[in-house]
Amino acid sequence: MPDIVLDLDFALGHYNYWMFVILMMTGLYVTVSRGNLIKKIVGLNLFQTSVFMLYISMGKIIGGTAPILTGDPDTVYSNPLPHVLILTAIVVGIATTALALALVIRISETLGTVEEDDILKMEHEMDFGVRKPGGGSR
Amino acid sequence: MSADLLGIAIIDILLFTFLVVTAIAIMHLRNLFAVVMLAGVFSLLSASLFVTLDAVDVAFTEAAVGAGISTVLMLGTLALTVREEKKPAHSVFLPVLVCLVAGAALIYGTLDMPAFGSADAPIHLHVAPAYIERTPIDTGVPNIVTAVLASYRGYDTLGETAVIFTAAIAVLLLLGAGIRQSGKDGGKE
Amino acid sequence: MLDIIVTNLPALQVVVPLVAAPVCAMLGRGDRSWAFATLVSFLTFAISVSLFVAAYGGEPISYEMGGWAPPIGIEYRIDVLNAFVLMIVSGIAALVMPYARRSVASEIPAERQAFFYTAFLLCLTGLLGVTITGDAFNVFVFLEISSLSTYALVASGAWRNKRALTAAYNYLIMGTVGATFFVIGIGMLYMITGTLNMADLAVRIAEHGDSRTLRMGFVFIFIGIGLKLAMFPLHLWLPNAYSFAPSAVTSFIAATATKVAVYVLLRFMFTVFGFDYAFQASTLENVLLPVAIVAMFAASLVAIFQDDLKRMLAYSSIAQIGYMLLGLAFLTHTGLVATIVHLFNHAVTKGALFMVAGCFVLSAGTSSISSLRGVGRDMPWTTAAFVAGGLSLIGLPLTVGFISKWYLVQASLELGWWPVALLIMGSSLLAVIYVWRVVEAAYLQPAPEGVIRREAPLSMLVPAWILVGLSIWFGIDASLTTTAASRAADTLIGSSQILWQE
Amino acid sequence: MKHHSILRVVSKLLIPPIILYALYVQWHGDYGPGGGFQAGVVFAVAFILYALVYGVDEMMRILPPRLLHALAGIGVLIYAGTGVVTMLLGENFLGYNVLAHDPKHGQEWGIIVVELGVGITVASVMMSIFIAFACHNPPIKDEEW
Repeated sequence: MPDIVLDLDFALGHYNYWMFVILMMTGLYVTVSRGNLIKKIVGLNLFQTSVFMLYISMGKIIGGTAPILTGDPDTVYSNPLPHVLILTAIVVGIATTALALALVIRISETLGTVEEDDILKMEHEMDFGVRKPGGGSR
Repeated sequence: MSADLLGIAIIDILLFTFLVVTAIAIMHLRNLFAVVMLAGVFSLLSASLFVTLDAVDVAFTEAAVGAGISTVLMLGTLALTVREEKKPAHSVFLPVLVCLVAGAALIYGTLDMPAFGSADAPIHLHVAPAYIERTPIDTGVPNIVTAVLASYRGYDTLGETAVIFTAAIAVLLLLGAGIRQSGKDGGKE
Repeated sequence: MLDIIVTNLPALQVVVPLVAAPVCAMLGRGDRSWAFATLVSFLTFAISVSLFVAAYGGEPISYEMGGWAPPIGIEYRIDVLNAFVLMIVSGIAALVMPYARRSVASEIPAERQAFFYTAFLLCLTGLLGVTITGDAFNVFVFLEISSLSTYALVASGAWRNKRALTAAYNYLIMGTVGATFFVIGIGMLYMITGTLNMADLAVRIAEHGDSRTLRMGFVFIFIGIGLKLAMFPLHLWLPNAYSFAPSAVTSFIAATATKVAVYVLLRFMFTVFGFDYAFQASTLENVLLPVAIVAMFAASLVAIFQDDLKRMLAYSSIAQIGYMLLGLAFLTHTGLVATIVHLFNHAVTKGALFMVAGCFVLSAGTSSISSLRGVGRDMPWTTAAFVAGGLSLIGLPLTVGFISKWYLVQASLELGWWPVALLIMGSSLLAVIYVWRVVEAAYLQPAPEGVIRREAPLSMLVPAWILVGLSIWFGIDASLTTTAASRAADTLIGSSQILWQE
Repeated sequence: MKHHSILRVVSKLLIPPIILYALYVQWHGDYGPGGGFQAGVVFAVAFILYALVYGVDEMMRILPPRLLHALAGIGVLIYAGTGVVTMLLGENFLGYNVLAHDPKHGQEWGIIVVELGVGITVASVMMSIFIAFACHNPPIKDEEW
């Protein structure tokens, strides 16, 4: 049964990449499919956080410890570089979130809604001066 | 080694199950208040995952930012806007297609990735050991992440500080300088 | 002192606007921060010119941030190509800043102007940082500085038209998804090579050979940058963002942001992945070529039916990006020269045209073509600038547009792809139609009753005419741009060491 | 939340340790997890908690927005300024080696200073953003919550 053993090893070595792919796609799905502007941002956060997990998991060494020097020469340290990159990426993420939320506040103030469908209807009205068939905006 | 790997796998899969449940709940719930709270939970769960993956600095940051500041800002936004999502009206065909294609591409890409946790992956052989060896000699700072962050790749961190500063400038440009306004900030100044 | 400045010029190129940004925010009042930001943009341009002169001579300049040798530290690496792009970006900034004062004063409330100029400087910092760096992750960080500030700048058009807010929001969502895709791609490359330095990545990718992870790394980087550069059909954010942003912002980002994205694409394709990489070559030929041609036609067709001048120019930008990608898809030296030359030519032309549109907005209060009837008599200089820029957009001889098309046609004929050459000429005809619509309205139709439109102020006209002048100057004598482009193409090809079809 | 005396007392007890912890994270980042960014966030959270309990106006009395905006810029200037100083001392941008007599100490100094810059920027930016959000007139009244 060498083949099956090999497959199990392969699966054990890759399962968490697959998990993160599933999470990423959930996040991306929320971002592209939802009409609520706030929920889109939440989806974007999920997507980004899952990418962070992918990065961090590639830096892990089984049996390693956090990359803080212990003084013991035999210690195996996990890779510090992905940690540094993701620290930067988290900061970029929160910066994007803050800006996006500020935009949402302004949109809600000026248009009175944070739903994409309503906004599209209003913009259609602005462009053509008539309501789109199939329901009025608020 | 294999037992080690299995142990990690069990914890990981447990955390992962929670993460997926949270993500699906976020997808389905329409009460935005709950969604924001669950997003905070998601961040906390991912922070614990980071701890199991030896990334303590990242875990700390994710907990402080994802579950802390980001939740506060989201709640602040909800207070100014709405708390209920409308039922989505449009078709989900295209988003599903996009996600399936992107997901399939990612899975395809993972097939040739080095196995998780293996010490002989290229990622652990090139630049990373240099950081681990040189940090005590060059800087005398025990936390390698700090040394890389602030010195070896200090320029990235300057960029990161600039990004945060940009966010502040952007928010101030959009919402005003924070002096309480009497009228609406609708832009007819 | 002088030699300190000279040796640190690569760092100063980015650090000067970066340090200037917080100072600009502290200056407070609009006029002071404008003057300061203008000064800084001139200084930045001076630095990039001296860098270009240094890089034009020969070897690429390498600068080690923090004194750490790459791949341990972050490296700045300047060759002819990115020195050229740096000069385009900072040059456009130095022209847009003087232009911005009057235009911004009419579109942004006074107490927010300091923040506006700060965001502008940050955007410049980000674009320069992306262009100059030799580190893959550093590209992402600076890309996000420029993107975040661009979202804010676009949204600040809300004082004129509230739709700027939703435009900025959509741009933000698509841009962030693009940036995240880019990060995924970088992660995959890092995973199989263990490095982030571009030159080092190239060596290690060549050693590593083809793999599924590498392929998907390429695809994700390609799509991520494609979203940022509004590659058809990922362009959906662009028309609204360009048409609702303040005029000064539109002229700046239309002339620079997409150009920098094209540069990043070139850099990754040639320097990092290398050209013998078969998967990449087949992607270019089978995906990029049709995408580029469809963009040229579809976007031009949509442009014909726009009533808003800025919106029409925005769609034309998507078509022009199609030309740049087309040059890339040829996979030849001539094609590459066409792409790089068009990078410059389109920056100059579109910068000028959007500036003209901003003049119309200031004087007539609108950029709707139907309300610009008869404007040729009221604003002769502005309208004449539009005509000159429009001719360049069409690609008439004696303008830079002709030079780009000449190289594109030549590249397609070299390969014997004569249908493509015909398509290039066909899409130019579409440009004739949409430029003509404006000319017709401006000169041949009577002005509406009782509308007073004054000629735009000199501070706006002069920068626009400088760009128009450049587009004619380099159309008559293209030796500088084409030589630079040709050398840049040589470096790209040299760095990827491949057998060319020629 | 004027009447919640329990909240007021508890937050008064909590806020000083949070600030203390932020300072610890700031200065201890060389040895353990943490650093300027985390410290900045924790510091900001302390004041945000204060604002949530006592009101934003009260917070703005202690930390006027103008001060925060200036500090946000000053943090960036501290970071970039360190790089400029190293350039003037003959090293490359951000080459901390020249900041002290031997390179190792120079690195330590450099890291401490730039982390301080990061901490100042992050804390003041987070607080300014919070204030900008909170000072926007809420269309929903407090009682509706």
